[in-house]
Amino acid sequence: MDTLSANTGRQILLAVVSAIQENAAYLSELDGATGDGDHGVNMNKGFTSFRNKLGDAPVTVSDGLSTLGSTLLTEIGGAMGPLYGTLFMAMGSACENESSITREIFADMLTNALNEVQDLGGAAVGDKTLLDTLVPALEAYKAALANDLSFADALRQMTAAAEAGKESTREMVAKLGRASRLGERSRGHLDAGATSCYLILNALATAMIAELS
Amino acid sequence: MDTLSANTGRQILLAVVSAIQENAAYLSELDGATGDGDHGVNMNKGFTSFRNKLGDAPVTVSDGLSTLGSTLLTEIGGAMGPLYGTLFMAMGSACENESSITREIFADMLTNALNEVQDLGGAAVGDKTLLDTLVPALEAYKAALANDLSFADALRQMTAAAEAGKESTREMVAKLGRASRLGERSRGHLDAGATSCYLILNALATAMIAELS
Amino acid sequence: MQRIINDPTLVVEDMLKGFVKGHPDLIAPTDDPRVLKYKHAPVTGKVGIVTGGGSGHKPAFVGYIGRNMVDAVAVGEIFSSPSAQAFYNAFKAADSGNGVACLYGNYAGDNMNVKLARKMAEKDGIRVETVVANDDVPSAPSSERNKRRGVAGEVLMWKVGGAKAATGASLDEVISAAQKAIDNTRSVGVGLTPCTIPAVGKPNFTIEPGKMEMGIGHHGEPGVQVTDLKSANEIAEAMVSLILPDLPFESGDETVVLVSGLGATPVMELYILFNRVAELLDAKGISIYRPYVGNYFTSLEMMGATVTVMRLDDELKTLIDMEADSMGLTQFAGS
Amino acid sequence: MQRIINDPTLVVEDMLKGFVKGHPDLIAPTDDPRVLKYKHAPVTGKVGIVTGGGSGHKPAFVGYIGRNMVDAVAVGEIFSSPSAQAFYNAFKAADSGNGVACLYGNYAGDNMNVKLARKMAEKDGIRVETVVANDDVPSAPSSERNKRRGVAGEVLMWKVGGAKAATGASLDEVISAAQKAIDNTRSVGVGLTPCTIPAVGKPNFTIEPGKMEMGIGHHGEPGVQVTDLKSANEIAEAMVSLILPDLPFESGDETVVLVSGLGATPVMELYILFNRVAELLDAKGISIYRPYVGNYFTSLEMMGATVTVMRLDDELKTLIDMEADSMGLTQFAGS
Ligand SMILES: Nc1ncnc2c1ncn2[C@@H]1O[C@H](COP(=O)(O)OP(=O)(O)O)[C@@H](O)[C@H]1O
Ligand SMILES: Nc1ncnc2c1ncn2[C@@H]1O[C@H](COP(=O)(O)OP(=O)(O)O)[C@@H](O)[C@H]1O
Ligand SMILES: [Mg+2]
Ligand SMILES: [Mg+2]
Ligand SMILES: [Mg+2]
Ligand SMILES: [Mg+2]
Repeated sequence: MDTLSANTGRQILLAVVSAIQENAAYLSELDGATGDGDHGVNMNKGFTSFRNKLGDAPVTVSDGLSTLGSTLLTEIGGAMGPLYGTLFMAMGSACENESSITREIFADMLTNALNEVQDLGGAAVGDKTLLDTLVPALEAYKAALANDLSFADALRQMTAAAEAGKESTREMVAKLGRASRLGERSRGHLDAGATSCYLILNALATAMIAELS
Repeated sequence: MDTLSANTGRQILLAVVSAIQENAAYLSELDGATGDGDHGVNMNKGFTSFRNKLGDAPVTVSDGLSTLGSTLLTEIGGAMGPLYGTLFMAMGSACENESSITREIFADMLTNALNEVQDLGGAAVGDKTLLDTLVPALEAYKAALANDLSFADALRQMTAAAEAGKESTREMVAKLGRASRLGERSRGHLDAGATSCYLILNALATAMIAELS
Repeated sequence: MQRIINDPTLVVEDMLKGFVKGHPDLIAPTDDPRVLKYKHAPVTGKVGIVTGGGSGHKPAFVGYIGRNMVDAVAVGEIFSSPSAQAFYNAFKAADSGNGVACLYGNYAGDNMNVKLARKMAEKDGIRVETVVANDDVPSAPSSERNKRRGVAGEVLMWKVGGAKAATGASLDEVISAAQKAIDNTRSVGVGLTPCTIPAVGKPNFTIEPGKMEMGIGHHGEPGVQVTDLKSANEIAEAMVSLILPDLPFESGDETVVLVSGLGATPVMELYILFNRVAELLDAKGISIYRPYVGNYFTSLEMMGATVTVMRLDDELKTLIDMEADSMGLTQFAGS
Repeated sequence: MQRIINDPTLVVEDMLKGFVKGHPDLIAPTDDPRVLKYKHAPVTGKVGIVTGGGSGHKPAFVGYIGRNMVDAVAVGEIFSSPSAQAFYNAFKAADSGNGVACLYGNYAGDNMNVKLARKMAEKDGIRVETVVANDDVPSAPSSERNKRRGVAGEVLMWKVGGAKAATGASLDEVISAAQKAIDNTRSVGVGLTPCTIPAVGKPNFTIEPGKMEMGIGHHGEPGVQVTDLKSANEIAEAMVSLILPDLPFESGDETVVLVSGLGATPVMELYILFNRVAELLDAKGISIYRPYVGNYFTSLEMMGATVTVMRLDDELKTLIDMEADSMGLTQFAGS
């Protein structure tokens, strides 16, 4: 009951794609308040392109994540293409050749993703970016493992922390990217990237919990 | 009592200059309603430059008119520079070498001016231009001479007809120049060039009447 | 009025000072502050090329002064013809004794001032012949072509006239080449926003947001139709269908196509417009021998564009291909 | 939004189609629709010059593809970095086996995508070295120069890098010349109106009428000060006094001065601004070896301008003087 078969890639990736597609307008609206209003458009473009590539074939978790990552890298530029591209590629490569994914492997996947994204983008917690979601999510997940919670419960803790992290951006002043133009006026708005990151982690966790065996 | 000494050029030309300088803002305002609002600026620039050239020296009517004309030709471009430049040059050349100006010579001066202006600009009565002032003014002046009115009375008839001509442009639709853009909407506004032409003729006539001997 | 200017009545003076400083290798001032000339003008043995017009149309007119281009330019106030004196001084600055081709646009003020300046030059024994550009199709029906305004087609007239003069041709030959250029050229403009003359301080015509004016002139002269703002492809179609039947251009024709912005339209959009114009010509079997896309003849900060098509023969091709060096048009031979 | 476009999400695609059609002698498409290259690239024996960035800055970036200039460009969405894949494909299109100099501007997205693309290219054995333009003085204090944005100074970096590569120099030599160019270059921008990304449909920042923003970035990044709109002379003074002390430029220096419009400011006004900049440098004993005035690096239809000053040494002079043929910069040798 505490591992995820590598063959569940299709289900899990489709859940992530749907989360972005369904929230595209919402994400653009959030970005519109402090940025240029295209975050949902950018994300939707990349995720939908991946969805089309996926077709009807089954895929491993690792291959699915890697393909999503390389699609984002190839097709959406800006800062989001490389950041989310790197994030998914890093997750995918951390479970390459594994026939099943344990809760420890998933910790490695998240850790690898965070390291690479931080390495590439140079943002830190408090800058009002997707890292304000990702960092507390990973910390909560690792804490859950340290407390020997089940895979599913650890994922639930991760999701809750991701949501809290996303919410924490509301009171932050943006230090990076377009929104930093607004200075104090960026306060009071959720960060678009932090929100998409929460939606992705939440979709991932929900789909994984359903597939645990 | 019915000729004008050629040596009165200074007084007469100064009167014309003042009429333009004092009405510069008004002329621009008129031009603003249907054109680009620069008629007073353009005219003021040329007439003031002539005023500075004139200095304190006396001048003959012919030389004064010719210098004013050449100043306008040299220094203000657009359509007004050549039109008013030609008008004053033509008036000046029609009284060259005359020691005094009779009412007949003045008729020649006006006729010459009208011919050259029409030749150059190609406008006709009814086009909503300065010709709507100049043409009836000359006609009235010639009619007064045919009726053997005095020089002063002929000038008064000319001024009255110039004013009526100017007023007639209010109900016209512009066919030439910038104002033609407005089509029907140019109706209801005095033409700026017709107004400046009236102001010039009026100033000329008033100063001449005062100098008749 | 969001402008980078000093005294609004002195924008032309200030601009000319900067322009002379900005092009020391091409441009020289003359004794007349309203006349600039090519540094090497008058060029010995060459017919002088002169143009002139109101300011606010950068690169026109001074931007086309240069090698194998225009020798001297008379500079007017914003949207206002230069004085007769300025045209006359430009003739003198350009004449090397071989006469002057005055290639200018069909506007009342310019016509009058050139006419007077020619008379002045004739007294000096300078022979001046003129070509009056009238490429703007919507400004009058084809039965009254002599009433049409000159717009961006003037650039091609200068290119052809300048190149012909550079071959050492006679004044008559230069005039006939430039006349042929403009006779084979048709243009149309579309306006999306008005513009503001700095000394006036407010736009002196209006185009409502969401609307466009097809056939507008370079100073906001009225167009043929105000409609809802259409897509670039539809705009291209409307423009091309005003231009092509007028000459008419026909299958097999080789052309120059010049798409110019009116000032504030991003150059990106000019390429979008050009893309469709090229497709439409292609579909009609009309080939583009040489395209020009950019801000070649503007109207202050108006948004909008002009499309110009010129039909070529062998002579025009050779002249269009000639090397040229000016601020507004720099090209290598045959490239 | 008064724009000549079709589908607002496809402006880049439509523009690129028109751009390729508009420059058949200079530009060739590649298999990647987001990469254009010089028609003759890769040039045998020559280091490849690559750049890339978001669209909406015409002539930047594709307008600098050409002879003695840039060999291949990665094209992003409006104001958005090209993908890593596009940079990688541009490297491949430019590399003749002598390596690639990737000369680009300091923006988060570009840094990340270039970094990833370099890794991809290394796997193919293509050597890629980078110079990251950071000429925009107001974007960070001089103690944090590596945080500064690249703006119009990039044009001079490409000119120098492209010319150095054309001499047959090695990759290290090209990189060091381009690095020297940008190290000696300082810029500042002033914004008078905001701009609208077509797919967004409304401006995503504001500059009130009657105000100006000194130090603004090419995408509306915040400046150092919002004030009442000043005269051209005062604007020039403010800009020059931000630039000169930063390098610092000193009496006796020979410079290139580049005044670029941001898109919708009439070119006339750029000369008015340049006129005063030139006077101010002259008063400090700084000479202008070569001026450039025009729309060299724009921001859609923003009003405003950038001023860039580069200090020259003998090598930079020679490289700046070299002939160049591109849509954005065409110049004859030494002229
Ligand atoms: N260096 C960075 N590291 C992590 N996330 C970042 C960084 N810079 C920006 N972001 C994220 O990017 C999001 C905006 O993405 P998007 O709108 O797609 O790109 P753009 O700002 O180019 O329009 C922001 O909400 C922020 O979360
Ligand atoms: N062909 C013409 N003949 C006579 N007057 C003309 C002609 N064209 C225009 N005008 C006059 O010019 C006046 C406008 O002058 P002005 O504002 O100085 O020039 P612009 O129209 O170039 O701004 C009009 O009111 C009209 O009277
Ligand atoms: Mg965004
Ligand atoms: Mg964006
Ligand atoms: Mg007027
Ligand atoms: Mg005017």
